[in-house]
Amino acid sequence: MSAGTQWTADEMMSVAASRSLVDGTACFVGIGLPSQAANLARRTHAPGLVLIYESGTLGAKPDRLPLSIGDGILAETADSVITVPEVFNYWLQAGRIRTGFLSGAQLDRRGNINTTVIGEYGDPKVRLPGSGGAPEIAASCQEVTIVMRQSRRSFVDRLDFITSLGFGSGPGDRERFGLRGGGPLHVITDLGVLEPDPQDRELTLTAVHPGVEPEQAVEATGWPLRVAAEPARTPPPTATELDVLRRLTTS
Amino acid sequence: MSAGTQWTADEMMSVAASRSLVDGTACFVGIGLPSQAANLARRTHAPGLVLIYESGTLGAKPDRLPLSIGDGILAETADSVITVPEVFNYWLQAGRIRTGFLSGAQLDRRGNINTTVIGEYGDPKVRLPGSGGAPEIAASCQEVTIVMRQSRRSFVDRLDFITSLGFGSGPGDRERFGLRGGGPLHVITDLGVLEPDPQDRELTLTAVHPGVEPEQAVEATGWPLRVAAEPARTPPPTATELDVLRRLTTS
Amino acid sequence: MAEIVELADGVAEVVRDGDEVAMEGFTHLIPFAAGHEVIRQHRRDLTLVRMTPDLIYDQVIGAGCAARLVFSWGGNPGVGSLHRFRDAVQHGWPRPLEIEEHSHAGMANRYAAGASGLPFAVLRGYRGTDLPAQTDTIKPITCPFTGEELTAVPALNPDVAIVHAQRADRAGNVQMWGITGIQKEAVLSASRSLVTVEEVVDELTPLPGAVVLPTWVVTAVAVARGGAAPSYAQGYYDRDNSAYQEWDAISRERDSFSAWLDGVRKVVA
Amino acid sequence: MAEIVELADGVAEVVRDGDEVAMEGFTHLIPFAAGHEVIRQHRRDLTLVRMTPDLIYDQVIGAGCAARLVFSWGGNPGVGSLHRFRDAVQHGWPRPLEIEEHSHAGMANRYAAGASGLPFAVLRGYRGTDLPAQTDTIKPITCPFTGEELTAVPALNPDVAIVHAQRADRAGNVQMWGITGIQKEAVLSASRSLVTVEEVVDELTPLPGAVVLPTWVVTAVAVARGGAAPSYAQGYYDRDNSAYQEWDAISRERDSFSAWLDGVRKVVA
Repeated sequence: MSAGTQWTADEMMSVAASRSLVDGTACFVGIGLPSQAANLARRTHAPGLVLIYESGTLGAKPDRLPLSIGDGILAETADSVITVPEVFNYWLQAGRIRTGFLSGAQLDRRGNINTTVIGEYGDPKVRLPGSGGAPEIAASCQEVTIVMRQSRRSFVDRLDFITSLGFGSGPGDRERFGLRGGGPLHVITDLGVLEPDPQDRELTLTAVHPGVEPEQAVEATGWPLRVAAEPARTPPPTATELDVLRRLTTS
Repeated sequence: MSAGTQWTADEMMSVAASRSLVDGTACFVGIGLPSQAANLARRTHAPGLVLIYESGTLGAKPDRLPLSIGDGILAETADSVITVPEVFNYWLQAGRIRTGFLSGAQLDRRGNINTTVIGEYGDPKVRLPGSGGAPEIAASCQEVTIVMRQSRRSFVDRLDFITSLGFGSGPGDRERFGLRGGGPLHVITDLGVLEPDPQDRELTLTAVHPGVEPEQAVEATGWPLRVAAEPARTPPPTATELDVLRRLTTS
Repeated sequence: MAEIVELADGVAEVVRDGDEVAMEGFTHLIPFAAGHEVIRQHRRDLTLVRMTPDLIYDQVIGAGCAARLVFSWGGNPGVGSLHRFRDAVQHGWPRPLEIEEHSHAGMANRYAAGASGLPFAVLRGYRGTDLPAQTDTIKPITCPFTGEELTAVPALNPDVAIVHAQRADRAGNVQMWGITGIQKEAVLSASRSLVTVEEVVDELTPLPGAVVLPTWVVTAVAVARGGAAPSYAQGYYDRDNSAYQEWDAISRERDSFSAWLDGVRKVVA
Repeated sequence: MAEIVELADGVAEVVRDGDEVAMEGFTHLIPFAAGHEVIRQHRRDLTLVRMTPDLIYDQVIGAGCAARLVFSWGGNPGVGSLHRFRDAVQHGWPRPLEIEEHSHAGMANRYAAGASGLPFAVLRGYRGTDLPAQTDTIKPITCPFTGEELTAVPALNPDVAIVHAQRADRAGNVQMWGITGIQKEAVLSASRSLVTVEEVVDELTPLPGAVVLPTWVVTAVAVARGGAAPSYAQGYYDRDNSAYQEWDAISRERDSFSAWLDGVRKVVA
């Protein structure tokens, strides 16, 4: 927790991610912070949020935070448990899922993500886990929320590897590659929120969290970060949000 | 029932078809005579026969003759009920099923079958039901048993339409079209049994049922039917076979 | 989220003149009640899609609602021919019926491609048969790895899918079990969907072999008790096999069919 | 028909040096006991196939059994990295590991194509990413109806699939429930298969969500109680989350891993 606040930067990031989810829509959830945010949303403003985990659990309603995407609590509480090919083909690829969450080791200014390798692919400095479901989430969810801690090491000028496409090299690339989802709607960090410029799709700082100055976000970015004329100020977490989140993460 | 026998020609046909099924193998069953034959086999010499109906019932063990391929008794007694795409893709197309039964309005000397149309396709004399599962059964089952009453009208020199491929126009055609199943193993009729010649794949009368002379089969065929040097004589139905078959068909 | 509506309102909402309509149900759970309501609402120029047209489409075709049929097997299962389908194809009565003919495997894969957001599906099928010469939605495709030639068929994405299920909950989640055929794919491939059910219940207790369609992929749910008769609804009622036999006599002649049609049109859903 | 065998005999029967081996199980029902037996039998030069290599392949790779890995996500779920996988890829220890890398959707469709007897599958995927430049089993394919460009991936048809299930009957029919992932496709795509189970029972009572693999598509069934631990078997035991944490420490250094490996090799299955 930073001085003067009653919450951590990660908690603020989870709360902000949670708020971006729309009640009554379907959300493709990965483990970790996305699962925290989605479960927080379902317990606060979005009780009708449909949680879909890539293990094949449609409409899971876990009463605690699942510890993996294949946690038994997901199967036990789901409306339906389907096979892995079905979740990717009939549900994700078909464009039925509104929100996908992504994160990564590296992000560039056009919302492209690297989760594959640091260094050369054939001679890696650090071999990362790889694609998983991310490339197709990036391609096919109606919109993508990227959640990542902001740093010069991770918000980079040039990715070592494009694992999941944001806006490629700019407007028109998603269409050219036949990607039918809308791409990144915003990037929620521990410092603020970045949104793609409607014209050229470059990520722009549009909001900062309480206690954060835009300069801090610029400082933590490996490219010259654009800042909106008047960045908004994220409302602080409410007592309810913090309470629910903490009960989720400590249970 | 013909004079001097204690069974009908159709009963003989069902019994002969039933005997051709091998215990412990899987059989793709259509309604009508194939279902009679398969259920008779399961109650006599092939208790381990696996019945697969195209409705998606794998390993059905009906205690009465099902009245349709989607009869509830099939789902209730199956090892597993799967979707229609799965039965065609994972089970039939993958070549897992040993025996497929086919029948049709017209058959030619190379075991090709018409169930689509009599007359011109665009201006039909008689519009028949069409393909159903037959073309892929013909293509992908390891072997095919054709069961049809023999007549000049149905055993024809030239099909009006090829719905399901036997041996096409002769050796090499199945390979050329990429069909991985072995094609027709035999044609079981109300008069006898026809088998493809190992050289040129032309159907040849290799057996006649009790009380039938080879000439009758030749007479009932719309092409000059080849007759084996010494056609075998089908053993008559046993008392058990007749008893089980009649209990099946009257229940 | 699916709306729970009256059957007549549901059909009026989802089925429009000229639509491509898929009513599915493989022997089991055939949505007859909804089909009759389409007849009562005098829909016109429909493209009917269904693997096994069966009695339900024999009736809709005979009533003159259809301009086109996409199918793979058009018979009265276990009985014989579909006389109204034949009369339309052979004599254009009551109106000409254009057909697009496939195999079961082709149709099943077309629905699966439609449900998957793909423009086409690949299968081993059709090669060596006379169907590709008559149906322009069958094309060769070459495997980019082995060079092997296979067959491609385009996705089905009907305007509307109509299916019958055993039950739904009050939120509109649908549950069906027994032989569930191609119904999930039909609903997921369509732009709109109507599911008729035997009953609406408070909770969908999980059952062996049950398939659930979440409310958010269904447009409307309508209660239609006995809505699959004369086919059957496992756990509710059996197939009325005599009705399939009787249909052979009713449908054989235009007059007897027309009398039947008058009867259906008099019923208020 | 599946034979019911001892685990060591089953592994010896189905897994041979140089084989392509798919051990599947998506978080749930991971066949750890069989994986350890592969290690004990000192298999060599395996091509390992698995969507999520996970601890099980970190162990098999660290033990030096594998020459190649076909995968889509190589991490310790919820914990971090797979250190043995990294050490093999980054430093070639204990031997170099060739990789063939896909996405989850690609791997799932490759198994489905393999189970379907097709040489390839089509999906919307990979386009615009750097993966096609590194993986030669990703190729463009054009829809013959719309002209749209999509992606083709070749079928997976491993020599052997190994999965864990809750139970089998005495005839060797296998039943699993809960999250069943890609296991059915893995078994159906493979030439041979071994299923480890928690128990063999007289009868497989149907259960909601249960998947059945008929005995005639399975090569061998072996009882391995707790055989999915530290993953879980729904209805039998929970996931041992601390073991996943502890693996991070054990696997981080070659020495601590080698000590663990000695322990595994001392056990008699």
